Amino acid sequence: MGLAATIFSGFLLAILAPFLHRLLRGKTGWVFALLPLAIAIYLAGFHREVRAGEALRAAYEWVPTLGIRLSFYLDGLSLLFALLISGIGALVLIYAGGYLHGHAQLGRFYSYILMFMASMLGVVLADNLLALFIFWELTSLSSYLLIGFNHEKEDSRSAALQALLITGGGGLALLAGIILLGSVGGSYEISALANADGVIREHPLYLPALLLFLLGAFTKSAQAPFHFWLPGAMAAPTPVSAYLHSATMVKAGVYLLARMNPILGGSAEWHYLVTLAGAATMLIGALLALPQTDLKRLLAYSTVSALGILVLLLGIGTAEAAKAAMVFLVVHSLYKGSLFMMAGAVDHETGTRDVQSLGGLVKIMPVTALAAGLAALSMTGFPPLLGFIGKELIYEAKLQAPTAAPLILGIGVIANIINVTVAAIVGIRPFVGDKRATPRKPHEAPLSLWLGPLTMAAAGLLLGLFPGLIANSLVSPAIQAIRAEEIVLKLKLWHGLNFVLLLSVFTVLAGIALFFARNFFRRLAGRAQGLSFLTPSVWYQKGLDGLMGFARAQTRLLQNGYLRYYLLTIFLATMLLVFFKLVLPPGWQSLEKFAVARYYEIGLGVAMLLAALVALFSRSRLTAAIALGVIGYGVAVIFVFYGAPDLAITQILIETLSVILFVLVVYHLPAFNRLSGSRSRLRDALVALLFGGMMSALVLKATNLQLHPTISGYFAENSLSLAHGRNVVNVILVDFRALDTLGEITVLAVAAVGVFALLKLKLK
Amino acid sequence: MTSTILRIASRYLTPVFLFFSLLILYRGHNAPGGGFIGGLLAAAALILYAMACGVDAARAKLRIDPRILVAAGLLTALLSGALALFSGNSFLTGRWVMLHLPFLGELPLGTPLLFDLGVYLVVIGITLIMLFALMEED
Amino acid sequence: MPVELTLIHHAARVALLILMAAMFLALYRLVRGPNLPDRVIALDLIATLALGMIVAYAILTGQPVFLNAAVILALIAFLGTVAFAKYIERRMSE
Amino acid sequence: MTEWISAALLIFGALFMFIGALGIVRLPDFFTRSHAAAKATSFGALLMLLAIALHFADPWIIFESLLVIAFIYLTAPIASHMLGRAAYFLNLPMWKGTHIDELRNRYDPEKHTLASGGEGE
Repeated sequence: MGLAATIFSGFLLAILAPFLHRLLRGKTGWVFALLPLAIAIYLAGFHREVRAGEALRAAYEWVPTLGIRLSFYLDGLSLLFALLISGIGALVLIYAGGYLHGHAQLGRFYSYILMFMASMLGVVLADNLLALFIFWELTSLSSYLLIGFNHEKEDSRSAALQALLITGGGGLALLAGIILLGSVGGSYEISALANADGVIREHPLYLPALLLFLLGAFTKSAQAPFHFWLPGAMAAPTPVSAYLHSATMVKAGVYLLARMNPILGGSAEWHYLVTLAGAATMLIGALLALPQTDLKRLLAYSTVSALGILVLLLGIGTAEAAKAAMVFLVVHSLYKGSLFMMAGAVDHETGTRDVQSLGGLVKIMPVTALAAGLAALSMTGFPPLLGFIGKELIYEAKLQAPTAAPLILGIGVIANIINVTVAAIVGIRPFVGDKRATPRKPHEAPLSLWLGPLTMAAAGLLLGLFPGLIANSLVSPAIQAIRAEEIVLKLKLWHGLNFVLLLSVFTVLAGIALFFARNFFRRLAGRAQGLSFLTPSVWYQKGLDGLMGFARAQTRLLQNGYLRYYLLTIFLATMLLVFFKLVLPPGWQSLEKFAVARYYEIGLGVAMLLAALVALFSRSRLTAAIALGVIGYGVAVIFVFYGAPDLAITQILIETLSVILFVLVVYHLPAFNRLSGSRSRLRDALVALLFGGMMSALVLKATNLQLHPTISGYFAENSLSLAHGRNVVNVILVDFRALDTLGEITVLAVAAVGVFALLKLKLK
Repeated sequence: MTSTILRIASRYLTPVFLFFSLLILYRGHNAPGGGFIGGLLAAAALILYAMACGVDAARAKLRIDPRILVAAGLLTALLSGALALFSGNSFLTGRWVMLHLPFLGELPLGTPLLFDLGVYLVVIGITLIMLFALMEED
Repeated sequence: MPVELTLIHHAARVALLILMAAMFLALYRLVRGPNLPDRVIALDLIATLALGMIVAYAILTGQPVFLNAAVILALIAFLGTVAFAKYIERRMSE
Repeated sequence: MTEWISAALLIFGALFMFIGALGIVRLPDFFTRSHAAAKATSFGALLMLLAIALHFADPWIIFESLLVIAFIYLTAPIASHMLGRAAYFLNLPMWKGTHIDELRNRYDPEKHTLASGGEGE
């Protein structure tokens, strides 16, 4: 029960957030942060059971027929992620309180962030794949809302749309993959699928399902070539970048890969595809990060590179790699989250994020400088920070990678060197050296702005010194979830003098050297702008414009504003479909049912035909209205001739009201003049005749074709007994088929609102 | 310049129409009639009044804005369905109660009748929305 | 249709025949009617003819239930004519 | 015996309606036609409704047919009055034989008012 409560409490607070914000005013951030903190403590309480291997379960039926159940499952992996999400969530809420202080829509911001946190928790705790998918889409949605938060700015809107289209598209692929997997594996429950892995991997549908899953994961975790939406997402306020686009949301793809490892992993395709994507992203992310000058974009590209490392490690698939992945996951979330928050604090205080115009802030913002320094050192992998252990493990994992180890190691080292440089540029450069002029006179950031970065950086240091703290309570159960086998994990700071240590030292030195040569690379990148047509974001833009162009053309064609073309299209389409159905097998029974037509029916029929001709050829619209009135009364009498008083009364009333309506409408219409040429009138006549013919054929066929037993018998007998009414027509309308009538009157109401709006539209 | 005869006539005819429409609404369950027809008749009555004494007079006489009528109608229909829920069976099942009036004898009242009343209000509302909107183009 | 056709049923059938003929006369006015009021008269007449048909048919089939339709028709048919009259009058006052 | 009467009423009713229809075809101008259409057909309807009242002889049916008759005799005059007014404003051509026109100088086309005292408040 508790698991579901953690998720839905987040949603509940998200709904209440705007109102509570009005009450709590300044301290909202602090108060709201209590929820994620409580969740973290509550979940942490289960680490003993999780370590012992039995996972916590809860399941609620939702759509039993489709196999969709809201089932939750807490094991090592989900515990690790859930703690990250809720822990950093609490810090981000406090940070957001300070960063967006006094912002008009801060209440709305809180509800979006809380909605995101709840859906992210949903993703990591869900056991049913479809439930996971629903939360997955909710994260994309809330990320869209958050990126586009200051929606007045055009680039925020386009960045939000870009993020939504790509992650949303990936989500669709994921859904298809889930359904495929569900049909192959027989159930949507991850735990159930886990022990059916043998059969899944041999199944012919395995490859498509795998590809779809990978597509979903790669778009969400910004792997190449889908990486370009992440730097774009920096248009979001910094708390969002710190929370979604570094620590949690972009890790959803990594989580999915880790969670599906026991089910989809282990095959050659998985190994090559994931490793390739990971390595490529790692390299591209790093290379693109180097020339950047904006603090947040630097961090964004380095996040892309870090995600690449994580995916690469999951691709390698050895126990060593899984261990490195889990440790690096924690390391990266901590230092990247705090660096983002630091960047936000610096931007908040100095008014600029351009690295070249920042310097010497250490004297003015000592605490922020301390946090930034610690985080940067952890990023470079400097002992005694946790980052050092992370880097060591990564290098060991790459060393023992089964395939192409030297190549992977080589790319890894380059990426890490650039990582070190970026850390220096972001974490160290703004605080050292001579002071530069900045738009706003900086002073120390308020408590709420430096608390987050400092806590996370300190955690990086603390865990670095005592890795045992998280070793077997968090990391090893997570690895068990991924590898589905028992692992004893020893995490210690010092791995002894070996090749890996040499490699780390070399990386740091090369990184510092590259730091001093960074301007050269910036000029180099400047000249490379010519190649920009290759980048995927250009392709994305071209694709979007092409889509919009096609949409405009198609709309101009079909919605060209002329009512008669709309009618024409509708009639032609209906005719096509119905003619097709009429011709089909059930064929035509005899038409004897219509032999006995009584003389007064024929007389009435002929009279109505004459009236129709009058309506057709009359010069004035009012004559046509009168002729239609005559036809209407004729139909009413025909209803009487066929013994349907209810219908006759309705027809009489409707006819009179429509005549009145006609008169009123004609009063407002301009004088009647022939608008259409004879050719188009001929075309309209032809279409009308065809349509009329079709309808008659349809009615004839329908009356003497018995597809299903008639239900009118049932209504007739039970009308009095069940529904206390002798008038079967009305009884059907308001009792047996009341739901249909409810639908009808709703439709009528909506139509009336539409008509009212149109009539009140004063054409200015 | 409306004709006096029409104005006087409508002052007497409209109440007759309205009474008749309510009669049709009530007896609809056993004889030809029902919410839809009753609604149309009531709407016709008010349109007659509008034609005779002007749209504003008709709106004043109706006192409720037709759009609120539509909303009220939908709510009544939903409520009549929901009543069945309270007594445990599914949405929109008919619940009947027999009312023993002192001299009128039994008067069967049921949720379908309430539903019919909902339809009645919706139909009046939508017809008047459209026709009043057309009529008041001055 | 009742099995034994007594006098009243024959009368009803004859009445229906006469009303049919009257209908065609009214249609003539509808087509010829030099101006609008003439055609409105034709519509009003056809409405009353329809009422007659309903009554005759009710007698022919012995089903008094059709009278309800006749009641409504009697009540409502004149609204169309009044609407046309109002329209002409508003058109004039412009 | 009553069957004879109701049959006769029915036939005469239909005939009167027929005469009404004949009237609007043969009469020369609008105003004469409107009087034919209104009066003849209403009387025809009255006869037919009496026929049905007699035929079914059931109190509710009688009440209902009387009700219909009442409605017809209530609404028909209003309709033809309104239509006649409108037609007069259109000053439709009158039959050459008409020589009484009480409204001749009371209608003022510019101000579209009728000075026949019939305006009310």
